[in-house]
Amino acid sequence: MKPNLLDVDNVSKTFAGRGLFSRRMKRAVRNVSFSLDADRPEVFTIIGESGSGKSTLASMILNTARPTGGSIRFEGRDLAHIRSRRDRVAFMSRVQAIFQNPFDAFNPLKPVDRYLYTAAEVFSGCRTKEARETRVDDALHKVGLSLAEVSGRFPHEMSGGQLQRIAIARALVSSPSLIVADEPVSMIDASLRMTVINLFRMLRDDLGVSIIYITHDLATAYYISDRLIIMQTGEVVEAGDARQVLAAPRHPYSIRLREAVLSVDGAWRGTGLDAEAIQPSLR
Amino acid sequence: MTLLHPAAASAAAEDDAAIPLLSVDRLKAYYRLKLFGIDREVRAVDDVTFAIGRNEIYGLAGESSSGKSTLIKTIAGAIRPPLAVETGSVCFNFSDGTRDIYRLTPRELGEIRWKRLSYIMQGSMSVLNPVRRIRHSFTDFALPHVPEKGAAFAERIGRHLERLHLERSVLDAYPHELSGGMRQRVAIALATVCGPEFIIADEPTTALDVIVQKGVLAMLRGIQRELGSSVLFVTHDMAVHANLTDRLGIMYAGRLVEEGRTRDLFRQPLHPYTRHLISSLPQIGDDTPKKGLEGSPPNLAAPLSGCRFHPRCPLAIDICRREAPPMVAVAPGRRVACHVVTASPDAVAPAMEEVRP
Amino acid sequence: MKPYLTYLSKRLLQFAVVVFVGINIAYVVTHSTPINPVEQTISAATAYGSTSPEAIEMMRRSLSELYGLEGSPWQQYLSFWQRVLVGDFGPSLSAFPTPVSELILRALPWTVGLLLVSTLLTWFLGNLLGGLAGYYRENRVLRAFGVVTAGLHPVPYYVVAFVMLLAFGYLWPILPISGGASMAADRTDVVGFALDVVIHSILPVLSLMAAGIGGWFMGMRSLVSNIVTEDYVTYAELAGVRRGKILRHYVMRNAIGPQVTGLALQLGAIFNGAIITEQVFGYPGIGSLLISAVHAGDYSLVLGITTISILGVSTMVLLIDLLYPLIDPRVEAA
Amino acid sequence: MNTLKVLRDLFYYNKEFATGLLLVLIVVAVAASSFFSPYPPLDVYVVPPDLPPSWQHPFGTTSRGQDVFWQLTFAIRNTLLFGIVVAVISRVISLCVGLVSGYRGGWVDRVLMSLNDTFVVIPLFPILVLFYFIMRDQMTWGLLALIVALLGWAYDARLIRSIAMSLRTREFTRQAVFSGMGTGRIVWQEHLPFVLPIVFSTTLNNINWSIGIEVTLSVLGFTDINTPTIGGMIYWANQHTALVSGIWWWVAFPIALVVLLFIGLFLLAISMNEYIDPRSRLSRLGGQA
Repeated sequence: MKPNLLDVDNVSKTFAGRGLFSRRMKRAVRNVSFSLDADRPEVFTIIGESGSGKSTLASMILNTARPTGGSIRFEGRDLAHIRSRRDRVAFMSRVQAIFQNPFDAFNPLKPVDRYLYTAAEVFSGCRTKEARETRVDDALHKVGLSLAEVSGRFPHEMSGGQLQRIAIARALVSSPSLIVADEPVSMIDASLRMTVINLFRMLRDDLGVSIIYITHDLATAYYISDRLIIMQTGEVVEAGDARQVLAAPRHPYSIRLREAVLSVDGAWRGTGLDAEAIQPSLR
Repeated sequence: MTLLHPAAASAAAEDDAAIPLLSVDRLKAYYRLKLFGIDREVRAVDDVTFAIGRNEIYGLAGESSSGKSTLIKTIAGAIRPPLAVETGSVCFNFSDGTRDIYRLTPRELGEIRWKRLSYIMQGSMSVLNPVRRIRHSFTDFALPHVPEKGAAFAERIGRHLERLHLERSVLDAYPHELSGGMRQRVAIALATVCGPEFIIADEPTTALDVIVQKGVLAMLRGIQRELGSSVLFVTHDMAVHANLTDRLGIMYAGRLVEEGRTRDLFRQPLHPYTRHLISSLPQIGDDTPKKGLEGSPPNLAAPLSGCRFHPRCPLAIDICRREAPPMVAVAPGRRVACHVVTASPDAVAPAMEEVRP
Repeated sequence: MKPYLTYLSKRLLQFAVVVFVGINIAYVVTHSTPINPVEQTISAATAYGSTSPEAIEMMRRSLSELYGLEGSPWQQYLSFWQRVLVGDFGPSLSAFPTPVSELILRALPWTVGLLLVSTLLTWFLGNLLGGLAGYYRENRVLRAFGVVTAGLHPVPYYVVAFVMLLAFGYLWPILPISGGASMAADRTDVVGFALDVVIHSILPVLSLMAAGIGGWFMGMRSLVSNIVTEDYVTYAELAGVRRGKILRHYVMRNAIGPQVTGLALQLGAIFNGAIITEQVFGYPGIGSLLISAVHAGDYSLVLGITTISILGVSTMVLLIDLLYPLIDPRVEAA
Repeated sequence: MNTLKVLRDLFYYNKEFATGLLLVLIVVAVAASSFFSPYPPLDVYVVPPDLPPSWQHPFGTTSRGQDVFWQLTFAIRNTLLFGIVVAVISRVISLCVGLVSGYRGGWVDRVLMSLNDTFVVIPLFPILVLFYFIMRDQMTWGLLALIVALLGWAYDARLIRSIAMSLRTREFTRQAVFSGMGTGRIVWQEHLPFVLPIVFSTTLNNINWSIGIEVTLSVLGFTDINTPTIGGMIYWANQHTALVSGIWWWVAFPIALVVLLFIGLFLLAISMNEYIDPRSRLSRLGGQA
C-alpha cells in the first residue's frame, strides 16, 4: 500500500518556561493528529488565533522544530530520522514553505531571483546557467510571471502580491508535493489577495500539490479549503470538511469563532454590530 | 454676547446641524525627501475633499500606500517633516466655534485636543507608555481637559470604565500586564473619557484576534452612540466597514475615488475599484469564484497622468489616460470619480448584478 | 514578586561568574610568567639600596609563600582563593610591615569618593543635556554642546587629564594640581579641611567628567530621538499632554533604563579612567597606590589592588542591576 | 552595490565623514613619511637638543637630541599599527562569539554571553598593570597587542550578537533555508552584509580605544619603552621634566597628533551609522518612503 503523503501522529510540543527556578512548561501543541492522502491533493487548512499553536505545528511539519511527543511522517518516513544535510535537502525539495510577510521574505540588499537560482541549483541539480534559467522561468510562468519581469529586480521594486507570487514560484522550483503556507495573504492588499489565493487552487488542481494553509481568516479558509482543523491553545477542537464545519460548527469555540466573523451582509441589512449585545467577551 | 430671539436661535441650531463637523477641502499633503542630493516628492494625499457630519461613523477604506494614514495624520494636525501640507484646509465646526486646524497656534490646538478631538491609534501595545501605570496615563491625557479634579476626577474615570465594562483595577496595571484586547479597550476608554466630539480611529482592531475584534468594535459603536460623537474610522478591512460605518469613502493612490452611505456603497458600488474590492471579498457560504486585480498600486513618487486606476481598470477608455476624473455627485450623498460611470451611470447597473448572486 | 526573584537569581549568578573569571585571570596571569617572580621581585625591591643577605633570604621565603608557589598546583590555587576570600594579601613589601589591606583601606575612600561624585555628576548631566538635546533638536546651545562633547568623547582619560593639568597647572594656575588635600591641612578644622578636599578634587573630577560626559550625552540624544518617534509619544502629543510632562514621563523615563544598564556596562571603563586620572593628579587613591606599587615592585600590593578592583567593580555592577527593576516594571523580559 | 560609489556619496553629503577622512589621511601621511626619515628612530643625540620649532626642525628637538617631527612619524606609525593589530584580532574574536552566539541561541548563547558580560565588566587596567608587573622586560609590543585584544572584544561581540539574533528571525533567512542554502552560505551571503557596516564602525572605535590604552600604559612606562610610540614620547618627555623646563613642543605635538587621530576615527565611525541605518540605506536604493 502506498503510504500517506503526510501523517501527523499525536504530535505535541512543549517549551520549557523561562527563568532559572520557575520551570513552568508551556504546551504549545497537544496531541494533534491528521493525515494527507498521497493520491488526492487537497488544501488542508489549520485555523487558529494567536497562541493557538498553529505556527508551531507548521514549523514541526516543515522540520524546523522537533515534536516533543508523537511523530510526523512524510511519505512514510519519520522526520526524526532526517539528520544529514543531504536528507534535509531531499526533504525540502519535496516539502516547501511560503511565509507571511512578503516584504520581509526577501533580503532587501539582494535581487529576488537569487533565491530561485539557488533552489534550482540545490534541489534540481541544475549545473549550467541555462538549465537553471529554464527551470526558474518555468516556475515563474506557473504563477503568471516570467524571468524577464523578475530578473535582477530588488524586493522594494515590487508589490506584496508580486513578491508572494515569486515566493510561490521559488517553492515550485523543486516540484514539491506539499507546500506549507503560514498566513500567506494576511499582509497582502485586498485587491491582490485573491490572485494569490487562486494560485493555491491552481497548484492543487493543475500541479497536484497539496497545500497546508494556515490562517486566522475563516472567509478565505472557506473559499479555498477542502478540509480543515480548528485549533485553540494547542489543541484541535474541531476537524472535518471545510464547508460543513464552517457552515455548522459544533464545538463552542468554533461557534464563537464563526459568529465573530463579520459578514458583508451586515451592511445590507443595515444592522451590523447593533444586533450584538454591548456586553463583550472579556478576556 | 448677543441675545438671540428663540426663533433665531433655533434657526441657528438648524444651521449648525447643516454645517458638517469636519470639512476637508482640496487637501494636498506631500512628503518631501532629500537624501544624498536626490529630491523626491511623494504625493500621499492629493486633492481630497469630504465632510463628516455629527453623530456618524465615517469609514475610510484603502490599501497600503493609498494615503489613508497620511490623510488622518493631516486631519489630526500631526504633521512632522518630511510631511507637509501643500494646499487646502481642514476645518472643525465644534460646538464652541469653527477652527481651521492649520490656523491654530500650538496652544489653541492643545486646548481642543482630547476635549473635542481625540484619536485611537493602531497597535495598543505601543500607544501606552510602557513604564507608566494606566491611572497616570488617564491623568496625563484627561485631567487638563475636564472640569473635575481630585476625587471627582477619579470618580469620572471609574464611571467611564464601568460604562465600557472594564474593571477599575486596570488603572493600577502596567500596559504589559494586560492582554491585547484589554489594552485596546483601555485605549478606547482613554480616547473617549473626555467625551470628545470627534474621534479619529486608525485601524484600531487590525492587530486583534477575530473574537476580540468583534467585542472591541461593538464597544466602540456603543460609546459613539452614547456620546453622540463623530468617528472617522480607517481600516483596509471592508468587512469591518460593512458592519460599523454609516458612510464610507474609498481611497486609491492618494485620492478619494468614491463616497456614499455604506449600505448603498455595498449594495451598488459604482467605481470599478470599489466594485472589485467588494466583489472579491470572500464570504462564508459564497461559492462564486473571486478574482484578484491585475497590476499593482502606482508609485506615489511618480504619479501617472489621468486617472490613477486606469492601468488596472477593466473599463478604462481613452480619456482616463489623459484626464484625472473629478469627484462628481451622482446622487444625493453619493460621489464618484470615474469618467465612465459619470458619463453613463446606466452602463454600470448590469455589472451590479454580478456582485450578489 | 516572583519575576523579581528570578531576575535576582540571574544577576547573582552572573556576579559569581564575573568574580570567578576575574580572579582566575589574576591567578593565571601571576602564575603563567616565564620568569621567576620571586627573584624578579627581590631584585626590583632591593635595586636601590643594600639589604642584608638574611633579610633577602627571609623575603625570598615569605615571597614564595605569598606568590603561592608552595605545594602542588591545586594547593596553590586553593590558597590563592583563600587569600582572596579572607582579603589577606600579607604585608606590603614596599611599606613593610604594613598589611596590604590597610594600605588599600586607606586609599579606598579617596577613590570611592572621586568615582561616586564624578560618575553620578557625569551620568546625570550627560543624560539630562543629552535628553534635552534629543527632544529640543533646534536648540543652538545644546547643539554646540553636542559638537564639543563629540570632539572630547574619543580622547582617552589620560590625555584629557594631562591637558587639564597643563591648562590649570602651567597656563592658568588657579587650582591645586596635585594631592587629595594640602600637606599642611589642619584636619581638626572639619569645615576648612572639607573645603580643601573639595578644591583638590575639582580638577580630577572635571577631567573625569570631560572625558566621560560625551558618551552619555550622545547615547541619550540618540535614544531620545528614537523614542520621540514611538507611538506612545506621538499619542501623548496628540492628546495635548504638556511638553514638559512628555519629556519627563514619556521620553526620559523610557530612555533612562538603557542608560542605567549602560552605566553598569561602563563601570569597568570608568574605573580604569579614575586610576589614570588619580595618577596624573597625584590623588591619594587606589590608582596612585597601584602605580607606585608597580614602581616599587610591591607584588602583594599589586595583586591585592587588582583583586579588590575586580570585586569592587562587580559589586557595584550588581548593585546597579538590582536597582534596575525599580526603573523598568517589565523586568521579567530582561 | 559598489563600495566606491557609497564612499563618494558619503564624502560629498556627509560632513562628519569628509572631516574624519581628512583627519585620518593627515595622520596616515605623517606615519607614512617615517619611511623617509633622515634619522634612525632609536638613535639619540643626532641633533642639537632642546631646540624650539624652526624651519630646520619644524616641531623642535627633544632633550635626548632627537628631531620631534621625525620621531613623531615613527611613533604614530607604531601606535597606529598597534591599534590596527588589536582591532583586527579582537574583531575576529567578537565576530566569532557574536555570530555563533546569535545563530545558535540556547545554552551556547547563555554560556558565551555570561563570559562576554564578564569581560565587559572586569576592570581591564589593573589586569594589564598586573600583567606588566609580572612580565617586565618580556613585555613586548606584540604581546601587549595580543593581551589587549584578548581583553577587548566583549562589548562589540554583544552588538554583533544582537544583530545576528534579529537576522535569524527574519523571514528571508527562512526563505534562504528553504531555497536550499546551507548555514555557511546564509551567514556569508545573506547576513554578513548586514553585520559588516557595524563591524567596520566598531573597528574604528576599537582602534581608538586600544590606542588610548597603549598611550596610557606607555606614558606610565608600563610597556616596552624602547619602541617609539606616542605614549613613549610623552613618557620620555616626562622623564626629562620637559614641561617644567619649557620644552612644551616635545609633549604638545604628539598629543595634538594623536587627538587628531582620535577625532578622525571617531567621526568616520559615527558617519557609518547613516550607512548602517537600514531605512536610509533602503531609500538610497530608491525604495518607498
